[in-house]
Amino acid sequence: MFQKILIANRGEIALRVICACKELGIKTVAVYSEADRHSLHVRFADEAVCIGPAKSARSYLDIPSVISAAEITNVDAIHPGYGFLSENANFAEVCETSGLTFIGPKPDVIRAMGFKQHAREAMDKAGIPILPGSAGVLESPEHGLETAAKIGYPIILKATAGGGGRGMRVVNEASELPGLLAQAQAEAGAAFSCPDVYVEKYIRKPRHIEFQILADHYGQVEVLGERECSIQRRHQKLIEESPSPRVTPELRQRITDSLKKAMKEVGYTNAGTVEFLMDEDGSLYFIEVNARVQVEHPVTELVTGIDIVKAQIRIAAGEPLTSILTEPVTMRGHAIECRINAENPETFTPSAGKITGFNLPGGIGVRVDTWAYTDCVVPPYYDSLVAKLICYGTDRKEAITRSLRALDMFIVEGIHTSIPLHQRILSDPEFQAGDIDTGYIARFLAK
Amino acid sequence: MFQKILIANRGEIALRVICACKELGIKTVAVYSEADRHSLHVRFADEAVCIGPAKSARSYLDIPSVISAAEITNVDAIHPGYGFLSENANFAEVCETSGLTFIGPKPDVIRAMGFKQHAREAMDKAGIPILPGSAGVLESPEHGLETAAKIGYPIILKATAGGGGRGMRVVNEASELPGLLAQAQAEAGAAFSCPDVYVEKYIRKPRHIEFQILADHYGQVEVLGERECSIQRRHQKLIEESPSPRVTPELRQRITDSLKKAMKEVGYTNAGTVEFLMDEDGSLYFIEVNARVQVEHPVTELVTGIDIVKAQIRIAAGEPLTSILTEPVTMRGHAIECRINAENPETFTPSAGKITGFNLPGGIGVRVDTWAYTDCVVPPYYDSLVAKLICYGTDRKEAITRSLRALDMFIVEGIHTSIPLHQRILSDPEFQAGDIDTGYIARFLAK
Amino acid sequence: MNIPEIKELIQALIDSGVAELEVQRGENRVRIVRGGAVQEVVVTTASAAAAPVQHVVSAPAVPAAPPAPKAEEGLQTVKSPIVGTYYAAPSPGASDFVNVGDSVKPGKVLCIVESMKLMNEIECEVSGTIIAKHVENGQPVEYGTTLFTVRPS
Amino acid sequence: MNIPEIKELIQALIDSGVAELEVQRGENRVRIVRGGAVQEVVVTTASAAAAPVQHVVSAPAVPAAPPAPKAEEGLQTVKSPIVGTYYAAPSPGASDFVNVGDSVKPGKVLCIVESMKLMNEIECEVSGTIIAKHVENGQPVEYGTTLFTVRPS
Repeated sequence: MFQKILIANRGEIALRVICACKELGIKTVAVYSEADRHSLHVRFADEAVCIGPAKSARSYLDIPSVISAAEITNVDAIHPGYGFLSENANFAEVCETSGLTFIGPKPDVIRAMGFKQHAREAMDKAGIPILPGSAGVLESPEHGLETAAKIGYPIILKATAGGGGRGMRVVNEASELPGLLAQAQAEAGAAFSCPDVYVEKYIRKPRHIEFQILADHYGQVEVLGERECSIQRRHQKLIEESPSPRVTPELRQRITDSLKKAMKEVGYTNAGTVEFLMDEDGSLYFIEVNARVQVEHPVTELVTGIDIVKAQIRIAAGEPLTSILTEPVTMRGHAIECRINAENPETFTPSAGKITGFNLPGGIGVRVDTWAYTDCVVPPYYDSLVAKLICYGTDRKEAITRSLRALDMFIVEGIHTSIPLHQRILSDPEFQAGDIDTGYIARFLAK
Repeated sequence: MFQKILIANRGEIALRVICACKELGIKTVAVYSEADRHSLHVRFADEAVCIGPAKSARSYLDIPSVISAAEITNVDAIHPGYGFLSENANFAEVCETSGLTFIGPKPDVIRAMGFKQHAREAMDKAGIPILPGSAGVLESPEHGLETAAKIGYPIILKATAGGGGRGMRVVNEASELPGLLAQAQAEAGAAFSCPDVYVEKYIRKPRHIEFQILADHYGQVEVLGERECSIQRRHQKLIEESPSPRVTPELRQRITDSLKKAMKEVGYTNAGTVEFLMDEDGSLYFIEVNARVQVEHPVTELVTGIDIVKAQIRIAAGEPLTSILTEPVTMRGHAIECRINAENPETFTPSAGKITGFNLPGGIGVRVDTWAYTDCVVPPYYDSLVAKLICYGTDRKEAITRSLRALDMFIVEGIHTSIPLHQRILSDPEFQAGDIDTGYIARFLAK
Repeated sequence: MNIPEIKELIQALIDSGVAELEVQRGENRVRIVRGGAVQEVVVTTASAAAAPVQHVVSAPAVPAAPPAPKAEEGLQTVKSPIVGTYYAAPSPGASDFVNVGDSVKPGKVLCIVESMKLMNEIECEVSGTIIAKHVENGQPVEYGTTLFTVRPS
Repeated sequence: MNIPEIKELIQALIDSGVAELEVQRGENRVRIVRGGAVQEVVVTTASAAAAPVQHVVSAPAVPAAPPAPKAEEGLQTVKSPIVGTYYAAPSPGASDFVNVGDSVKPGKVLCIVESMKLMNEIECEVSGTIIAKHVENGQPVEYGTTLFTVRPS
C-alpha cells in the first residue's frame, strides 16, 4: 500500500480523498493555490504545498508544479479527483515517467475514452447499445445527409473531441443539415482544435443514466448499479440519485453483464462511469465514459455501502477486487444528492464571498461533503460547489422527505446558494413522481 | 397520523425527534428552559414554548408546565425523548387523561418494567434467560445466605427500584453478606424510598449487550439486532456499537425469537431496549428493560436502515409494523457511536461554556447528531452530551478507522471534550480486538 | 453598472479588507468607502441560532422591559410564572381584575393563568399603578411572558 | 473594465502591499485604497482553518515580509515563482550565486529552483543589496516561498 498520496485537487473532493487516505492509514499532501490557503483540504492534510496563484492554469492545472510538489514531498501516488487534471492522459503519463502512481486508468485508456468516437466503437464491439449514428467522422454534408436519412430525423451533431455542449447542433430536417454542420465544425475546431463532428439519433426527453464501474488490474470488473442524473441545467447536474426510478432490475442486470465484458475488453482499470441516454421507451444508449471519480459518486456509496475512493486507491496499489469487495455488490434503499452551489437560486449568477453563518444538517441518513465552514470565503476563481448534501432513505419517498428536512436545516448565511432551488424541485409533484428528463429544469424554471 | 407533536426534551434528542417529524410532515412544538433559548431544537421547531427556568425540576421535569404547553399549542401527541419524563408512568398517564398520545409504551407497562423484579419475573416466564438469583426481595440475612449458597459466590445485591449503581454491593463470601446487605438496603431506601434488595449472580468481566425492540398495537414485535455498550465509565456509556463482536448469528436468532414472545406477553408497545449481561462463556442474562428510545439508537439505525424514531411515532399513531417495516429486518455492516461530552478527557470534570470554533466531520459513513453550533453555549445545568458521532463501515475495522478519521476532523474549540479520550480508546489494540467488558475503561484509564 | 454589480463590488471590498474603492465607467462612477468597524459587526453574528424563532406565544420572554414604555426608568414588569392561558377577568363577562391606571397593592389579583384546568391567580408583588397590559384575554402565555407593567409608588 | 478584472486588481493590491492603486483606461477609471486593518479580516477567521497547518515547506508564503528585517521599510523580497528544490550554487561544491551583502542588479542569477529535473535560474529584478537569504541549499520550496530580501538602491 502507498505510504503517502498527493491530492491534485481542491474543495470537497480533495477533502474526500483525504478522508479515504486517513481511513487507510496513508499520509496526505494537499496542494493549493494562494486563494485556497484557508481551505479545509489544506487544514486536514498531513502536509500542504502552495503551487501557484489563484488562476487554475497556473496552479491546479499546471503539471510541472503538481509534479514538483509530489517530488519534494516524496509521495508514492497522485489522486487527481475530478475536473482539473483528472482526465488528462498526458498528466497520467508524466506521473508514470516520474515514478508516481496515477490513481486512475492507464494513460492510453484515458486517451481512448476521451475520443468519443473511439469509445463508441469499443462499446459497440462489446455489445453495449449505441445510439444509432455515423460509424465515424462526417466527411461532407452529403455523408451527413445520407447517414441522417438512415437514422431518421431529428439527429444531433456532436464534436468528436468535445464536451459541455460545444460543437453540438440538433437537426430537425434535411434542409437544415449543411448549415448546422458547418457551424458545429467551426465551433468544435475553435473549442477543441479538432473540427471533427459525428452524427447521432436525437432523443426527445432523454434521461441521463450512468453506471458506476470498478475494475482491478487483473481483469475483474464490477458494476455498482446506476445513477440517474437527469436534473441538469445547461449540462450542469443539480440533483443525482441512485437507483434510477426507471431502471428495472432486469435492465440493470443486462447492462451490468455487458459492461463487465466491455470494460474488461478496453482494458479499463480503477473507477469510471459509463453514461447513457434513456429514451421514452426505457431503452439505454451509450454516450461516453468518464474516466475518473464523479461528483455524484456518494449516492452509489450510500446504496451499495462501498467506499469508491478507497477502492480507487486500493486498486491503484494493486489489490484485486476480490479483496476489496468481500461481498457481492447489492443495492439497498435510495440516495439523492443535491449540489449546493454558491449561486443565486433564480438568476444562477455565482455568489462568491464570506460565509458568515453555517449550520450543517445531521442526523439519520444525512451525509454532507463540504470544504466550507463558518467564516470561510468562497473564492470567485473556481466552480461554485460549496457542499454536497446526500440523503439516504429506505425508499425514494423517504430520501426525498429527508432531503427536504435536511435542506431546511442547512443554513448558509453571507452568500446566495442553490438551497431554495433544491427545495422547490424536491417539492415538485413531477419530480416526486420520478417524471424527469434532461429537459425537466428548463420546463420547471419556465413554470 | 398526528398533525402536531410536542417534544418534551432538549438537546440532540429533541432535534432528532424534530427531524423525524419533519420527514413525516408533522408540525413540532419545542419546549425549553430559559437556559436553552438559543438551542437548535428551539430554532428548528415550528413553534417553541418557554416552560420554566434552567433548573430541570422546574422546566423539563415539571409535568404541569409540559402539559400546559401541549394544551396551548393544540398538539396531538408528546414525544418524551430519553431521560427527563420518558420513563415516568405518571406522566404517560397524565398525557392520556389530557387527551394526548404519549409516544411510548402504556403507563402500566412502563411501571411494570420500572420495577426490576417484576420485569425479571415477566421475562423469566417468557423463557428469557435470567441471571440466577432470588425469586424476590430478600427477607432477611438468612434468606440471603441461603440464596447465595444456591447460586454460588460472588453474588451482587441490587435495589428493586434502583438504577445507576445505588443500592448495589458485590459479595465475595458468606461472611460479608449480612453487613453489605444492611448497607445496600439503607442506600436503596434513601435513594428510592424503597429498601427492597434482591440478589443475583455476580458476573466477572461482563459485556453489556442490549436488544432493540419495536412493537405495534396489534401484537407484532420485531427485534432490530443488538448493541454492545460495554465501554462505560461509572455506568455512563461512552462508546456503543452494533453488532456486538461477540454475538453470533445463532445467539442473535435465539434471543430474537424469545424476545418476540416475551414482549408480546407483557403487552409491550412502541420502542424499547432489553438489556443483558454476557458472561465470559458468551451466555446472556436479562437485566432490565428500558421503556424508551436510547441515546445509542443510531447505531442500530445505521446497520438496519430503519428509522427508529419515525417508527415510534407511526406506531403511536396506530400504524401496524407490517406497514412500517416493509422488508424483513436485516443487518448490514457495522456502526460505532462515540458520545462527545463536554468534559475534560482526563479528569472527567464537566466543561460548560461557549463553543468558539466548531467543525463537524462529514463524508462517507459519518453521522453526527448534535444540538451545538459555532458560538453556542453549553449550559452547566444538564448532561454534558454535546454530540453523537456515529460511523458506519462495511465491517468493524472500517467503522473504527472511519471513526478515528472523523474524530480527527471534529473540531470543538472553547470547551474541553471527550474527543481525545475516544481517539485513545479507538486506537487501543485491546478495543480493536473486540476484547472489551464493562471493566474495560477502569483498566484502560489505569494504564 | 447595475445594482448586482455594485453589490458584488461592495462584497469584494468587504472580503478583501480594502478601505476605499472608486470605479468610473464613462459617465458612471461608483465610490465605496469602508466603514470603521464593519468587520467586527459581521463577525459577531452567531450562525444558525441567531435567526429568530417563531414563538407560539407572541412576546418572547427575554428578561427585557416591554417595548413601549421602555424609556421610563424604574418600571417593573409582572411575568407569567407558568405556561397556560391568560384570563383578564374572573369569569366570562365579568369585568377585568385590573385596568390601566388602576392602583395595585401586593396581593392584589391581576389575572388568571389556566394550566391543566387549574385557575392560577397571579398576584401583584408591589404597590403602584398599572401602566400597561400586554396580553389579550384568552391568549396563551409561556413561562416568563410579560403580562403587566407597573410603575411602583 | 469588468467586475472580475476589478477583483483581480484588488487581489493584486493586497498581494503587493501597495497602499493605493488608480487605473484609467479611456473613460474608465478605478481607484482602490488599501485598508488599515487588513490583518483583522484574517484574524477573525473562526473555527477550523484558524489552526496552523503543518506546511512541508518551512516558511508559509503569506504575502508578508520576512520576520527578521520587517522593521525596515522599503525592503523587497524575492519569492519562488515555482515549486521545487532550492539550490544556492550552480553545482555541488561551487560557491553560492550570491551572499548577504552582495550588490545585485536586474538579471543577476540569485539561485536555482529545480522542478521536474529542470534547473530554473531565478533572476533578480531590482538593483540593491542582498540583506537576507531565507532558504538553505537543497531545501524544498513552494510557490511564493520567500527566498531573499533585497534593500533596493
